[in-house]
Amino acid sequence: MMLRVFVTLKPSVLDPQGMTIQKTLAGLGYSQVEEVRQGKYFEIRWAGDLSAREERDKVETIVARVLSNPVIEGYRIEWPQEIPA
Amino acid sequence: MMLRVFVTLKPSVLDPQGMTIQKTLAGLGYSQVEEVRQGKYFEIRWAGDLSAREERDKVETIVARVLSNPVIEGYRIEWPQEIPA
Amino acid sequence: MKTGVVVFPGSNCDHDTYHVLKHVLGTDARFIWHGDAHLHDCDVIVLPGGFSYGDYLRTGAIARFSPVMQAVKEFARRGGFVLGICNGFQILQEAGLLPGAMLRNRGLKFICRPVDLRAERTDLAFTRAYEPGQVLRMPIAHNEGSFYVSPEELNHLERNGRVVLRYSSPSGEVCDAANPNGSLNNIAALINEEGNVMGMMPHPERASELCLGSEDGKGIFVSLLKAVESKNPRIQESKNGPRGLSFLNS
Amino acid sequence: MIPTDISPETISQHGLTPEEYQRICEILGRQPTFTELGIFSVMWSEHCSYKSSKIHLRRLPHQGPCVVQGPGENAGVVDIGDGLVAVFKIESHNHPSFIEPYQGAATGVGGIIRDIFTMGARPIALMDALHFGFIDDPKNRMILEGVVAGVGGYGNCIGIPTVGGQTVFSRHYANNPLVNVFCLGIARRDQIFYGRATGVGNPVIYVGARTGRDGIHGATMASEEFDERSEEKRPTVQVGDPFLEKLLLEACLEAMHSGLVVGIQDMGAAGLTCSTCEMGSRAGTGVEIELDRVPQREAGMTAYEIMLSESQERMLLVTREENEPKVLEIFTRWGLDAATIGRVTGDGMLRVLQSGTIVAEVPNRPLADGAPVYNRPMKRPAYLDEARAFGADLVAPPRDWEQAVIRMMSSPNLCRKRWIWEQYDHMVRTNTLVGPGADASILRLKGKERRLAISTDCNPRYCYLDPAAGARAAVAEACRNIVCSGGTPLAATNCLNFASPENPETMWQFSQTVDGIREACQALGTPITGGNVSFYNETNGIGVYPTPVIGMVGIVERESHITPAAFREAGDVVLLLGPEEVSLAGSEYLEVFHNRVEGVPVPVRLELEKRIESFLGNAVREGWVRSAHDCSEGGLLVTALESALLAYPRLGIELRISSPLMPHQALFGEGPSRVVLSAPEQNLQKLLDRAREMGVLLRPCGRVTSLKEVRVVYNDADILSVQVAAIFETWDRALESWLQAARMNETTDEHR
Ligand SMILES: Nc1ncnc2c1ncn2[C@@H]1O[C@H](COP(=O)(O)OP(=O)(O)O)[C@@H](O)[C@H]1O
Ligand SMILES: [Mg+2]
Repeated sequence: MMLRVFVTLKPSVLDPQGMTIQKTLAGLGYSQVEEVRQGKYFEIRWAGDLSAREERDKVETIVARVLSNPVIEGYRIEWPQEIPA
Repeated sequence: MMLRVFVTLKPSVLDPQGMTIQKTLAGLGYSQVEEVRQGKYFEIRWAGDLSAREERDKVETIVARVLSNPVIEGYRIEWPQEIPA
Repeated sequence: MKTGVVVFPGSNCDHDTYHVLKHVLGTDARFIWHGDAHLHDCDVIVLPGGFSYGDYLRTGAIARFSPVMQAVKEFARRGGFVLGICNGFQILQEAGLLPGAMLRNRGLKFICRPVDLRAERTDLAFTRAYEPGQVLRMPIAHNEGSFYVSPEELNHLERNGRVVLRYSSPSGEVCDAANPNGSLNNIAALINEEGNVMGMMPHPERASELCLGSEDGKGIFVSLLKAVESKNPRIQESKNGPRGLSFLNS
Repeated sequence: MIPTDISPETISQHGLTPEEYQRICEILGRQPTFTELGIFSVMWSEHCSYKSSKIHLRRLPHQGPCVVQGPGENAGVVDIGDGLVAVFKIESHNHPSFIEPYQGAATGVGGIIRDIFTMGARPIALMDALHFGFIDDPKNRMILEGVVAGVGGYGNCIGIPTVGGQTVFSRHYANNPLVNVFCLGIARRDQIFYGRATGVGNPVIYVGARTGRDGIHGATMASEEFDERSEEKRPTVQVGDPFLEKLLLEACLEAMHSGLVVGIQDMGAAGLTCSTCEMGSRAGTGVEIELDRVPQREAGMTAYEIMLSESQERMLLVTREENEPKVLEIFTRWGLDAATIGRVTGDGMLRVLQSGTIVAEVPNRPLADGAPVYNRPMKRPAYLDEARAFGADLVAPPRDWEQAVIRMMSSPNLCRKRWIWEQYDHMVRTNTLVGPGADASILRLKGKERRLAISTDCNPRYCYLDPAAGARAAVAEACRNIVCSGGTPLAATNCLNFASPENPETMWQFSQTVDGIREACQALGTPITGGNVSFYNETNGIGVYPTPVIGMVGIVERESHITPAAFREAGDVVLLLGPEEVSLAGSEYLEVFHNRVEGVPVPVRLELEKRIESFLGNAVREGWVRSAHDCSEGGLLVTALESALLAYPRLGIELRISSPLMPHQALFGEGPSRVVLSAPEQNLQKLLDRAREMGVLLRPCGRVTSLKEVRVVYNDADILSVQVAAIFETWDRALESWLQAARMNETTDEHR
């Protein structure tokens, strides 16, 4: 099964990359771009059965502890469609 | 309006970061993790009206020309819910 | 001979390259601001290393939109010599002047150390100072230097002799152990089809004076000097650099 | 201005004592507003006010013929001839690096770089002195990896080479890593800038990054011990933007060199508050600012937040009215935010307005310099007697010498730190003549004959066992490193990392340390031009070793004086310079083999040190020696081996030692003022004669060989014969292997 994970900087944490991209796009004439925030995106192929709560807890642990840095980042997990959130 | 953009390495391109994460996780005992691919995720605050086709074309141009490199990357744009894909 | 070093916001090997062109080789060197739309009659344009725009987004991705890059493209199209070093190479790739892209080093770390390189092409305007098969020692300093192109393109590049330098052992053996970053076929430098645009990840400007440990990189600049002279024997008068950049010479 | 009622709880949350609060009320003649309370709390924090250390720091010698600017400004300045000055300083970023290692270290680098270019100097080199807990603990491993990536991430991107440093591992730094960064810059002597808001009516301009809510209370955080609740302070983490700082650096230097700047200061700890009141205080003026004009990243920030924000990459400068447009033009051209946010006034007040109302009005002088000065109680630590009583001589010699050598050379403290410095661009700007891995790093100044040598040093074990002697040893070692490399020491900066000053034992250590630095600097002729104090490096009552990191700057007169630590020619004689006396007390050997940090290390005799350095300097400059390597941690055998390993794979070494000591005492024992030299046979007599004349001990102790083998003959018995390659491999890869092993362990411990 395929999981998707989004890791983003917490809202008050500075995102120099996003800001630089926004400035560049504005410079290229795209003034509609008011703000850009850059995050990470992971696609994970998971061999276990994600309908089991335990399995989902494991994913949560991995994302919280390995894929993201809790000091400055938050995350969101997108489960496969068949799994309830 | 908020747009979401995913930029991922093309399937044929090696992803050393994803591979390292997969190995680390396997080392930690998470053998369910068969593959990890790491990409980029952008949240863009767009001031224009995305129901207009032209506006959406502009977004497409930005994503194709600036946010991703066609030599190695593909992308996907997630429009705000009210906008048809 | 007039040489130009392009200064992007975040370029940081600009002074080093300028120093070699001006003080080691004695050319009429100048800085060219990224916002300039023309190249001040330079015979050679160098895109130096560094972190243009912080290397945010992707290495070289934002620099390619600078006004000066239009001029560089035009200059290259007319046959002018363009050398991209490290970040300069990445900018040339993003700008479509050289093929492929640089992925993150396979060790996922920035690497700064001298490496050995085997010269594959010594018949080019950039490399005539070297002997065929000569092994050169120059430093690398990058986080994204793993050269990638599609398999078809790689084939094409190899068949057409577009690889100029490869990471090798000190004796010139091209092997995986000598590959610092995971580049396909150990590729460290490439030439375009016309032979006037070269990109290289190693830093020749850091290996052009003996007191820095190696003079092996100087051959790149010396070759270019000769190439320009044979193309255009008239020695040009030196002029002052563009206004407002003199403080960069400190 | 509405006086707010401020509860005792609010006062203590701001890290202020009731007495300090009383003093604030006296200064103001009324109760402070909430914003004013915040302003006082950051300025009067230990980090900014030096309230516990000031009384001691006065004892440091800061005068000398070369000193242009001593302590009190953003960085020290010394004359290096040719109309140039060297501007340098060292700073700590310990607490932030524990909370978020990458960003903590990165912003530490950014901060010290700003301190240097604030003075009008172009930064040319960085060095980092890092102290970690042992990396078999996953937390320490992650801190190490994060810190190193952070130092590199910032320094590499901004394009200033990190040319050296030091890395120390000890269990005393678990939970309290120390991240000290030294920066060196060069300016013209007639173009030095100061953080002074002179000229009533002059505009005050804010340049650089926009202000966000990050780092609020960073300065007070660095002034408190850690406990479990530290986690809650995490949202204040600052993120560095090296790209922006690169632009800021270029733009500021351009503005300064165009004659447009009257005074300038970076916004570091305590941000806008600190820069405004310090610039006013130094100039004896007032500063009035309007917060609505401050470029802001987030909406709805309060006056309190704007004044206390520690957003990075910001500077405050004062210009003349007529130059204001030119200044703004320069920053705009570099793509930076710049805004005139106020004026210099004549009334000595820091006045802050928001939406037309005054939200803070505080006299600059007492705010910046009037923090209470504490003469905190001191007490000789209880641990000392026990720790020093140890009879180190009783420790048994190793049974297997080959294994012993391998174990020493691969210990975290002695192994090669290549894994760290390969992640740093140590060559950019092409001035690095000698980079990481040497005794001192050497930088050329293009177009000038002179070169600069720099070194950072401290042996915290010695400091723990005797703070004053340890501090003397640190200064002496820093000087010796410069001399070994071919230079003459000139002046120094220091970063004093200690536990809580509220503990009388810590204060005793601190006071002793200052005395030690003073004595050594006086004896060796190297004034202290500035530095930094970091207290509260303590978690749950466990503090760091007293760690005074010394950053030394010296001059190398000629290229030919540069002398490597590596052996160069087979057949050369290996010599040991310096006193006989060594001990295993406080040695690396004792810790590696017995896990003990005990005993009384041999103290450095400063008069002798001076003579040895003078002999050494002479021998090096005359070209009589081919290599010189300071003999410190690990003792004679480790030092001699390093000289061979640095020449790998060309050379080997044969050591012949005769001594009444047991072999491990002689070979791994540590003592001060010692150097391993190599010299061609024909220079031997000259060297020995000169040594005798100068009253220093110099003994031949072996030979450089072409055999690629290490052989040690001790009192005529062969005790070791091993391939250099075998030692090289472990020494070169040990750090990587430790990290690898640590990762494997985590698998089993943490996650099962
Ligand atoms: N250990 C020290 N020895 C000598 N001077 C010191 C020491 N620590 C701090 N100082 C001096 O005190 C002044 C204020 O410290 P500083 O670290 O610059 O504050 P900030 O963090 O605001 O830059 C500086 O001039 C500095 O050189
Ligand atoms: Mg300062």
